[in-house]
Amino acid sequence: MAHQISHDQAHDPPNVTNPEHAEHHIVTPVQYSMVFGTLLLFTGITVWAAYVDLKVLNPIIALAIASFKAVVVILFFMHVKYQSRLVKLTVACGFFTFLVLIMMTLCDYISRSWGLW
Amino acid sequence: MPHETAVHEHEEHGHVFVPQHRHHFETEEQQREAGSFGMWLFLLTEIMFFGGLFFAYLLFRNWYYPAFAVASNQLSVPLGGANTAILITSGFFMALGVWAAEVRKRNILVITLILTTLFGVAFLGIKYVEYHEKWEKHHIPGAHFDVSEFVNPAAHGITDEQPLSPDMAQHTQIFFFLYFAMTGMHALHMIIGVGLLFWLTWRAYRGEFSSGYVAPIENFGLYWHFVDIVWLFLFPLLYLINRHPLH
Amino acid sequence: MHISPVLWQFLIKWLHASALFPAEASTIAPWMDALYFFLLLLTVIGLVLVGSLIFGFSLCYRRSRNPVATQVEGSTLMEATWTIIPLALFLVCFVWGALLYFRIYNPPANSMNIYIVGKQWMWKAEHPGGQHEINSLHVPIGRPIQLTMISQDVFHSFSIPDFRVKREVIPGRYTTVWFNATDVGTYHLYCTQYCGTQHSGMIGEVTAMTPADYEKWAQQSTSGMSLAQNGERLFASMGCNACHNGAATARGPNLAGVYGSKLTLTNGSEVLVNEAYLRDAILNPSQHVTAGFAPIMPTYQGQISEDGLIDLVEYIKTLQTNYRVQQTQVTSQSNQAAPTTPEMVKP
Amino acid sequence: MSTAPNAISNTIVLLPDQATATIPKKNYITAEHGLLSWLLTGDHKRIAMLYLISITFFFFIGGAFAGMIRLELLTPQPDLVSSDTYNKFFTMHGIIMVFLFLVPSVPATIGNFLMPIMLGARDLAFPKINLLSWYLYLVGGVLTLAALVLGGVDTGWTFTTPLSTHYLNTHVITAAMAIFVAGFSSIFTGLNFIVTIHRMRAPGMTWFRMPLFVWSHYAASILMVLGTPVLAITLVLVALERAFGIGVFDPTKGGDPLLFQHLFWFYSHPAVYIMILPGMGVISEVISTFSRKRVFGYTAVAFSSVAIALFGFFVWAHHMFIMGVSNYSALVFSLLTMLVAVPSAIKIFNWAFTLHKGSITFETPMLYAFGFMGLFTIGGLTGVFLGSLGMDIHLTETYFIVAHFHFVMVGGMLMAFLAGVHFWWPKMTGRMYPESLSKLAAVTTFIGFNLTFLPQFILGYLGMPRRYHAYPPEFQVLNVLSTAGATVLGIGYMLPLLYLGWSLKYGEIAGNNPWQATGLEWQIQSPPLTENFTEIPIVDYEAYDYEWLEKKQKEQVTTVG
Repeated sequence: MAHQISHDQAHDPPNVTNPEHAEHHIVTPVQYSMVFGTLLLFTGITVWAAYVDLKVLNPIIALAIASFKAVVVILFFMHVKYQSRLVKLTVACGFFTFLVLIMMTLCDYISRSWGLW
Repeated sequence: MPHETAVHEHEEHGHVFVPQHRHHFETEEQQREAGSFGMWLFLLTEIMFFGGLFFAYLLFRNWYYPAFAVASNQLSVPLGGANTAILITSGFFMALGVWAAEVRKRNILVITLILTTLFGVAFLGIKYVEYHEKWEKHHIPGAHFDVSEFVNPAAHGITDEQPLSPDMAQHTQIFFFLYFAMTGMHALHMIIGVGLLFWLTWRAYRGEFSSGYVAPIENFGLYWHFVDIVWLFLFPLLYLINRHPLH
Repeated sequence: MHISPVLWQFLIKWLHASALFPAEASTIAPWMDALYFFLLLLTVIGLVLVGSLIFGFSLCYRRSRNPVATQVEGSTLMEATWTIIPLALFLVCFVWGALLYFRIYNPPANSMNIYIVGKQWMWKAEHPGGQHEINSLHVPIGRPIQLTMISQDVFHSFSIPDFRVKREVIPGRYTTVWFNATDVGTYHLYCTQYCGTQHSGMIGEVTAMTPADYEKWAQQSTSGMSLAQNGERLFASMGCNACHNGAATARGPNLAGVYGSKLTLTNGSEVLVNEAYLRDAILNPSQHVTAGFAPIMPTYQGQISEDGLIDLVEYIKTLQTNYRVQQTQVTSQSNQAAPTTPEMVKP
Repeated sequence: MSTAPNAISNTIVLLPDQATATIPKKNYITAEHGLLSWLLTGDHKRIAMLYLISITFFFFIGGAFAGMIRLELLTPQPDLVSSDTYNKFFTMHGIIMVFLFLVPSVPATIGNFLMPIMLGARDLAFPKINLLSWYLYLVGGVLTLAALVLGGVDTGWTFTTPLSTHYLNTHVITAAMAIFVAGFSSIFTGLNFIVTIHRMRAPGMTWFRMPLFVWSHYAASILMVLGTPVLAITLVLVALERAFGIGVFDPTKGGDPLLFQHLFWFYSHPAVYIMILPGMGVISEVISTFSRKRVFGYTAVAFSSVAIALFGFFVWAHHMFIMGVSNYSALVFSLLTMLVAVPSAIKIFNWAFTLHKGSITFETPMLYAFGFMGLFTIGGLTGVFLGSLGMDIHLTETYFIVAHFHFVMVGGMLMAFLAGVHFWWPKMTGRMYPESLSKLAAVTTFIGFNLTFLPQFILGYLGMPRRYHAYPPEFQVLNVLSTAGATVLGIGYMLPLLYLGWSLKYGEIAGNNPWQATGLEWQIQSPPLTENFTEIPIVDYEAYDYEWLEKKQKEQVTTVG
């Protein structure tokens, strides 16, 4: 039952061979500047879009732009693009739980108006 | 003995043994990855922390849309927009700071950290101006909350706003409560962040982060960017509910 | 019930006599008890199973009998067994429970409506005929009774264990529950949601009477004014009739026959007018503006008690013609209820 | 090393020769001296001991309130204390037991002590944050005591709005702050565990070689990290609403009291899994050790922990079935509730079948574990009553609920906690507890517990509402039984406090591995060194591999011989 592990395999203190590890990556200032420009641009767009009457699309567009900006910040400023699967999964997990909170609670509020059954 | 010896062979992995290395980590790499993962987990709790507020916002915005739209129009888009730009800029300098630490440039690191702090303080300053205006207009929820401006906008010199019925006007208080709760919670995170920035700047000035030990800068960067992200959502949700004419 | 009725009655009566089981005094109670005994059986079987596994294995494989353990990895087949069988049983419980839930929380159409107002720390019951009771409730047996309940302050919960019904009484919204009492007698009535200092004093008695007795009781204890009559007076004194008078030029919609109809609101949505809608429309009028009308109605939040609201709702429910509304309008002051900001309600 | 016993005995306890044995001179207790060396320590074992002392303190305070509640309920009349006082009693009992005892009980004490050792690490990933978490716990505890001393709180531990926000004049904000702070203590513990499990495992310690104790803590930690902040923000809103009279939860101001319920239970339902999952981890270790057999269906037990953590987030509205949630969502939440019951059933059966073909001995931890299995089965199955929509109408808010969650929390968690404390006591202190006295305590606890809480099921079905200061006289007999049981239970809990204290000085020297268990923690000296391992082990065997242990011991004997 006891597995024999060779020394090389066994001695992997930083867990280099496991999927939780990612090589360290340095993002350059040029990349940061591009991200910075994008963020400013989309801030302008979101303000502009708010002044145009798009009916139901207004909040959707505002949220879509905000989410896009958030994703850009997460991927580049926060280096998630270059991180291990573990960190990516962690971020996804946070937003998933947040969605669970919102969706499951909304399912109560929305269906209340459907009547008493 | 059944256990073989795990030898510390740091050179083998090409890592420098920095003085900040803690005894219970095998390698500096392990310590750094643990730190950044821990920071991410902390940010998860922050997501859920703001999540409760965002849900309350979502619910009441749907229930009392007219009140939310009118109350939101009381906020200043130029100030809010400027603050968004300021915060993004602050985040940009923070990101540059992380880069400066990675490439071990002490002076650039110190300058970017100072700029980060400056823009953060500027954000808080503008926030203060906005809060002060709300105070003067009696838009702080509580005993002194005043809805007259929403019931009778014309009397307050507001011509482009439809009057709200008294019961709906009362619900602007919920908007302002959520506004203060969400931006206040955000500002609190900013204040904590600025405090930490002072400390980090001091340490950076002493050259602590110019020899490959970047974890504190990197992790603080994560925190600072997270605070940015919260604002990226707060701005459209609070300031830009309905800026086009209602009719 | 497929269990022998005689046996069932014996079991229930015996348990009840030894104060181990509540009386079955409503039509829903036997259904609830059936599910209860099923779940109880499930628990006993589960417990006996786990218990005998532990005891059996402990005896057979104790160290003095079985000094060397045989290592076993596990077995997918067995894992599947004790995943699927409990799951199936739990799903049975789910379906059974759901059916019962909808039975208890969906009143039959022909039920008699009694209003319940909960406040710290008493229950007020208001019968349609104008009988008011505090901490007691008189009901006739043999006909479905619907309780429309609301709280004036905090969460309460209205529970009659012998009828196996309970529902939270919450502030700001009507909740309903119904029962059909089967046996004459008096039964406990509890507030089961913690509501402050005198929580355990918020109790009362439900008296189930024969329909004839109930009639007699109703006649003796009426205040002389039915809820609708009270409502009519309130309607005039609050000045509602100034706008809601049914005239062609009226500023408010015509209320005659509005109960039970479908209204189209200014925002285009269609709503069914029921008690909850009427109450909401009085308190938050601007969210319930009927299509074709201006949002000019002031809010009455903080100005009418829940009892007053019940009177108004009952009145509007019974309103079939505007004749009397227009009669009273001539004699009452119509500017009595000016829009004001409701003050904070804090004790 | 003493020689192997010739005759098969009824015990697996293998102690060193008491005449010559000593506690290792160098260990985490003797490493440094003085109070400051404890208060400023970064050593997870010392922090665990600090936690153990403080949660024991709060347990007995919470227990004292339970005692006073039961004493008041001895008679139907409200005669011992006033209603307000009674309400403060059960509120304090709830707040202390939930937030200051049950949530941190196993993870912060036993978990803190063992997590790094079981993974083959020198310490948790963030020792300073670990210490910070203990201080936060203390601040939370002190604030709770402050609320108590200043005049008490009478909201119930559930803080139901608008009662807590607009209708009470007690120290609600202080209590809310206490829970807020204690919540962050729990977040930091969870965070530390997750990072440690991901990042600090010894070479060769793959996910499926981890003991089930670690798996269950991993699942509980996820719940702590993701659930607790929602409670924190909810309490902030309650405090703000109370302080400024704003109406987010107040219907007269356009708020919604059910919003509070949703947010509160979004944490507080997963919280019950935070409480029970670590206990389940203890049971896995104990059952395996005393039946000398690997846990039946290791993978199933491991994944059922994760499944509980996952499903735990989807069922919170089952606390609100009668509160006016929509019927449709009640249906959804009831269905999901039935699903979350399955992983618990899986665990119970796997433990039961671990005994099959084992070589079972009956030391105290095992007795507690058997108690856990029986009581948790009842607690779990009565949970199905409450998850079943129609049945819930009659049973919720009665003593049935009280009995149900005490079966899970006290019958389950507290039994598991005591099993764990006894099981790892020799490792933590280097000394054995007195066996026969502790067996007596285990049996006393079991009997007392059943006497206390079984009558409450009957009371519940009779309709006796919970949190009642006075009750109709026909319920007295069952209440008297319950109070009598509580007395026995109280003795059952006092006993371990006494003899464990005694054993610190007079207990037999335990040696490294008195239970002959396989876990990494048993392969090092007891009490362990500050750095746990002189050299980081390389793990080349699976958890619960008794054959590996046997081989190892034979090698040692031959080496010594």
